[in-house]
Amino acid sequence: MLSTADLKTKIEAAIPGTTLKLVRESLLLENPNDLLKVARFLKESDLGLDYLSSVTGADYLTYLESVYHFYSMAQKSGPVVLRVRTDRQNPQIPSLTALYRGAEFQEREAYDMYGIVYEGHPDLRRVFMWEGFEGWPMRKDYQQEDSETLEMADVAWLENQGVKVPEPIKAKAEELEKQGKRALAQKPGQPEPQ
Amino acid sequence: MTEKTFSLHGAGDMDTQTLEINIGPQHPSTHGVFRMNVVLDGETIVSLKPVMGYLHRNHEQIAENMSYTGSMPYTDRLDYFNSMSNNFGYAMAVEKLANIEVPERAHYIRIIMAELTRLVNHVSVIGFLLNDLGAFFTPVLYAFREREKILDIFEEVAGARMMCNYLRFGGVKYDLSPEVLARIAGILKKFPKFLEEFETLLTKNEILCMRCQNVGVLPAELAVSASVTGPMLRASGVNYDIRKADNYSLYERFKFRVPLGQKGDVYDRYYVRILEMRESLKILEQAVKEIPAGDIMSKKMVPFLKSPRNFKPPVGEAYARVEAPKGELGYYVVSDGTAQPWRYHVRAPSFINLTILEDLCIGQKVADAIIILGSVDIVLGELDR
Amino acid sequence: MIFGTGILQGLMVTLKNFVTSYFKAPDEGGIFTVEYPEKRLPEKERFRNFPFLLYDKNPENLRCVACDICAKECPPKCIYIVREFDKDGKPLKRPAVFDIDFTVCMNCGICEEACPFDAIYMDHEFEIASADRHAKLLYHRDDLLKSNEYFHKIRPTDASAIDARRREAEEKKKAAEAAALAAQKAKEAAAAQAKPPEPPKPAAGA
Amino acid sequence: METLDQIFVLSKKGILDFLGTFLPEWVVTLACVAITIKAIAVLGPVTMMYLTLMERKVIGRMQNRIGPNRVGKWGLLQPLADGVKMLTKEDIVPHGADAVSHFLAPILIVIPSLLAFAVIPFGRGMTPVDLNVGVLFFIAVSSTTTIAIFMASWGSRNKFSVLGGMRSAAQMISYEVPMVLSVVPVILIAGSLSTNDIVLAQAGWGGLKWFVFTPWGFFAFIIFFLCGVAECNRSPFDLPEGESEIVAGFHTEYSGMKFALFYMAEFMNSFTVSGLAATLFLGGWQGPFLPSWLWFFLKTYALIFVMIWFRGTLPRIRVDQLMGLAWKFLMPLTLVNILAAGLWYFTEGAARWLITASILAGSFWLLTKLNRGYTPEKRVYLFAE
Repeated sequence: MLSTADLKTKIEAAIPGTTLKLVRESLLLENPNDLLKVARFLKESDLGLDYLSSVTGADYLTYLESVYHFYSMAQKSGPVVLRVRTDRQNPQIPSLTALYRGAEFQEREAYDMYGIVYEGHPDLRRVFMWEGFEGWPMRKDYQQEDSETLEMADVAWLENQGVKVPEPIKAKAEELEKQGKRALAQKPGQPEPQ
Repeated sequence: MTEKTFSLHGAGDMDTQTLEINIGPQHPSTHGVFRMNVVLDGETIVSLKPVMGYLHRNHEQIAENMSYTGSMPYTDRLDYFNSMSNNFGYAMAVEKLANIEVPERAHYIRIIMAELTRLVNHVSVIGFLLNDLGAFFTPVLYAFREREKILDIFEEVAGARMMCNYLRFGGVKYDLSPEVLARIAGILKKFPKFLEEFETLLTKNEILCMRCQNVGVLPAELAVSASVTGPMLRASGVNYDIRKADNYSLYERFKFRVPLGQKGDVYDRYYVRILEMRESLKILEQAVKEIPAGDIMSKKMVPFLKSPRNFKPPVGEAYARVEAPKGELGYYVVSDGTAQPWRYHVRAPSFINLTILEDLCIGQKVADAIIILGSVDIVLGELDR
Repeated sequence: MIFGTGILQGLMVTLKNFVTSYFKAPDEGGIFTVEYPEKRLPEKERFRNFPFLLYDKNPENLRCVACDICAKECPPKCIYIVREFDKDGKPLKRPAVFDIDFTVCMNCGICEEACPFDAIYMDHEFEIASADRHAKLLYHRDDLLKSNEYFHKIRPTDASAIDARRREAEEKKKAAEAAALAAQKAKEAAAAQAKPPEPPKPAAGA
Repeated sequence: METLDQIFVLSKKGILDFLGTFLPEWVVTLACVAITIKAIAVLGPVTMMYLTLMERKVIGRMQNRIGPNRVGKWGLLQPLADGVKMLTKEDIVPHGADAVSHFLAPILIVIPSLLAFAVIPFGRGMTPVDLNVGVLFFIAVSSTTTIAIFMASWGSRNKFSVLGGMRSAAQMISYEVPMVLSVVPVILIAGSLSTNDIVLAQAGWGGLKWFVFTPWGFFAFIIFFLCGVAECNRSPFDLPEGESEIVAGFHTEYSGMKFALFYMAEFMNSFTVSGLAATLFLGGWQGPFLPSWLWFFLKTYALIFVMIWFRGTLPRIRVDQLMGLAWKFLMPLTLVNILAAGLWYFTEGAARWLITASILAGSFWLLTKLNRGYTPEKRVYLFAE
């Protein structure tokens, strides 16, 4: 198995125009649009990385990342770690599903958790969260609903059930409603949502 | 995905309608709260969409808000049949991250536990598969009878039968006493006899063969491309066992073989598991005989046992994978130098092995879909995370 | 091969188990069931279920010092501790409130591992089912207290090891204290020797 | 001995004689009918209740469990407890169900099962109605359960129910044919359709003249019994209610007593089918030493035990294989069997044994070869070092 630095030069030589950067023991692909080309090279060249073990997203506050772990089943070698960065507002990365069927569900999961849109994915839907769920739960700025503060909708539901809601709680809910805010739980040290 | 077309033989010009049914989330054979959205033409499956997430609890985010040791008991709950293997993978990932050496005895104990877990898993999976086939609980209860003996050992060693929480970074929590080793040796002596009985009950049974052979055939190329791992991959004839490929822990010291199927149908998946159990028994026999004396915890990690929150691995990332009974269980951990991981990801075999469920089921009968799902071997704790 | 032989072999296996279930031992094909409330399996020493608080001799003398380490380490955060204060507002080394929510606890045993004062251990008691999960399964300090003798009963090996360690630590502490005291005294004595004793003051009003 | 043998007949006669002393004759005739009906109406449900207990006990023992043992000594009152539970359960009718057929189905399904009791010879002179077309009556009546099952499945407005109902109809039509054809040789040899005459035809030689001890009788018995198992929807042919696939099939949407009625019909069916199999092939109530009715019940319960034994051992067949088995395997075999019985009738001595046995064995072998899909494939498993 080649060292990561050798691999970098090999890929850059084979696919002109791609630039890779070494990040720890992994290769960072500068331009996400080259991903498919690089992956095809990894799969079809003598490296023989026919097995995409893991696809996952990660949030680094200023950018999102998609990390791929390639192995070779035929040569029993690996891993080659490839990472692709994309911005947070409009995260788009080409999908590897056409090349590696195993990416299908994993990309769906990364989409579900981080909101990374894998272009060319045949069936990019939420996989764990329900349809209509808002937000990307694994992003560091995701704010969970505060289970202890009531909103007006909850108050209305409770009153409909015949429960008497204490005045201060109701007042707080009305206050929230007036400000147009939702009852969210802010963890200490958590970044503001973007 | 490409459009899948399926024509019904001999339907001719008859005006027929398809029937859409939801198998699950409340169904006896979906192994938990799992749903398959199935379109049927008569009894034949035209399309099948797995729907999951009913047991989703965002395990990854829980772990990101937890000390490293704190997520160890949560990994038990991923694949609740094989808590020891789950612990193993997670411990390996963090050991890689923090560069911790594990003493030899601890390695042996881990291997013994991981292989016992494999026995537990495979034997009960075969039982469940037979339940899906319609046998009225007999194979399951025979399997559970044997599983019980192994779980008793887990209880004696780790304190819990299923949620063991036994491994620690740099070693294991408790030592194995000679009595426990003797009991494991006793189990090893009886287990082949049980397997023999189990096989007489099942392997040559004509109904089982009729139902399982040439059903849900998974070609080797598709299996590799779809990242299928574990017994399911090997049933398709691909020689890939992470114990051999990565030689993690001390697996290179043990002599065992990797059984390979040829067709990749449900029957092969069933029988490869039986053969794997026999190989596991070989590993266990060697491990119990050769286990050395010595420490069970790395010296470096002993102080962190008492104060898990002070354990702060250096900045970096690690991906460690083990051959869990269901397939490749990978943990991807990124540390930012604090007591909590910045990113923690589980590559769950049950989840990824399901990618090709639809491909396996199309054109088969409803009853086949159930056994194909059973032969994939999913656990919803791990699938939904 | 004749069609049906595999089925017949399978049928023979179940028939054999049917017959042996009447007279064989559980390990050799007999009945494996343990009729639970009447019969019980022997409890394993390391078996862990829910935590309890340990006290020495009398319940006032509990080991917990309300350091909050277990509450911080607890993965599902099921422990809630409030330190006790005396009348002057000075913190005491014991908890006023020590609640464990058994509906949340996941029996991992990390509190036991993390406790530096040997105060919290995992219990063997598992029959705590109740119809009211809010009131009955939120265990308060006094429900959680159990004696050291009880601990010795359920986990003899661990308990004696811990007791021995504590005794040793106490002896060491005592020895250290004694040594410190002796050193202090020696120091004082040395100081006293270096300085000639002052002449006794004249008695007041003499 | 004679009194013990005829105890039921004599007691009935005693009651009627007693009534005859002060009542007009037509009332006594009515009473005679009423007593018979009462006996069946009591025997049916009580049999069903204790069959559930027997099934649970036997399967429990096969699985190395104890089975129900909490209600009464050895769980003897368990059926009563179950009955009380069933009666007190909420009766759920799905929204949008066809109320009439949903309500009527469980009632209709019990009727044919009770009617079938009428022609079973329980002992010497104990046939409730000695019809001269008894066997025909039995087959005609027992096949009508399909209508009730289909009503239940259609009326429930549940897709799983519909699948179950469709399977039931298909299964009943397929299995009725070999079942009838397997009875033909018996009728041929006995020369009568009356169940009583068939029993009498097997008298003598200390039981060696039972039809099962002839080549054609042996094959007919096996086929009849298998088809009978299929007709009562019992494992391994329990597709209409195939629990692991279609939840509970046609009775998915039934609860409480309605559900219990389906259960009752199933168990009464298995009793009558076993009873008829015993009558046709095992010499009915004939046997030495013990009273005739005891012999009948012994034989019947032995056959029921076999049914339970099947359930405790075998996985379920798939729907297309089920049909294939009936049409491609059992059906030709029964036809050959009729031929064999004819040859048996016209030949004498050792020759007839030789001829019929070789014809049947040959055709069995040929059919096994022709239906290659039902014989297990030989698999080779490779091992990677």
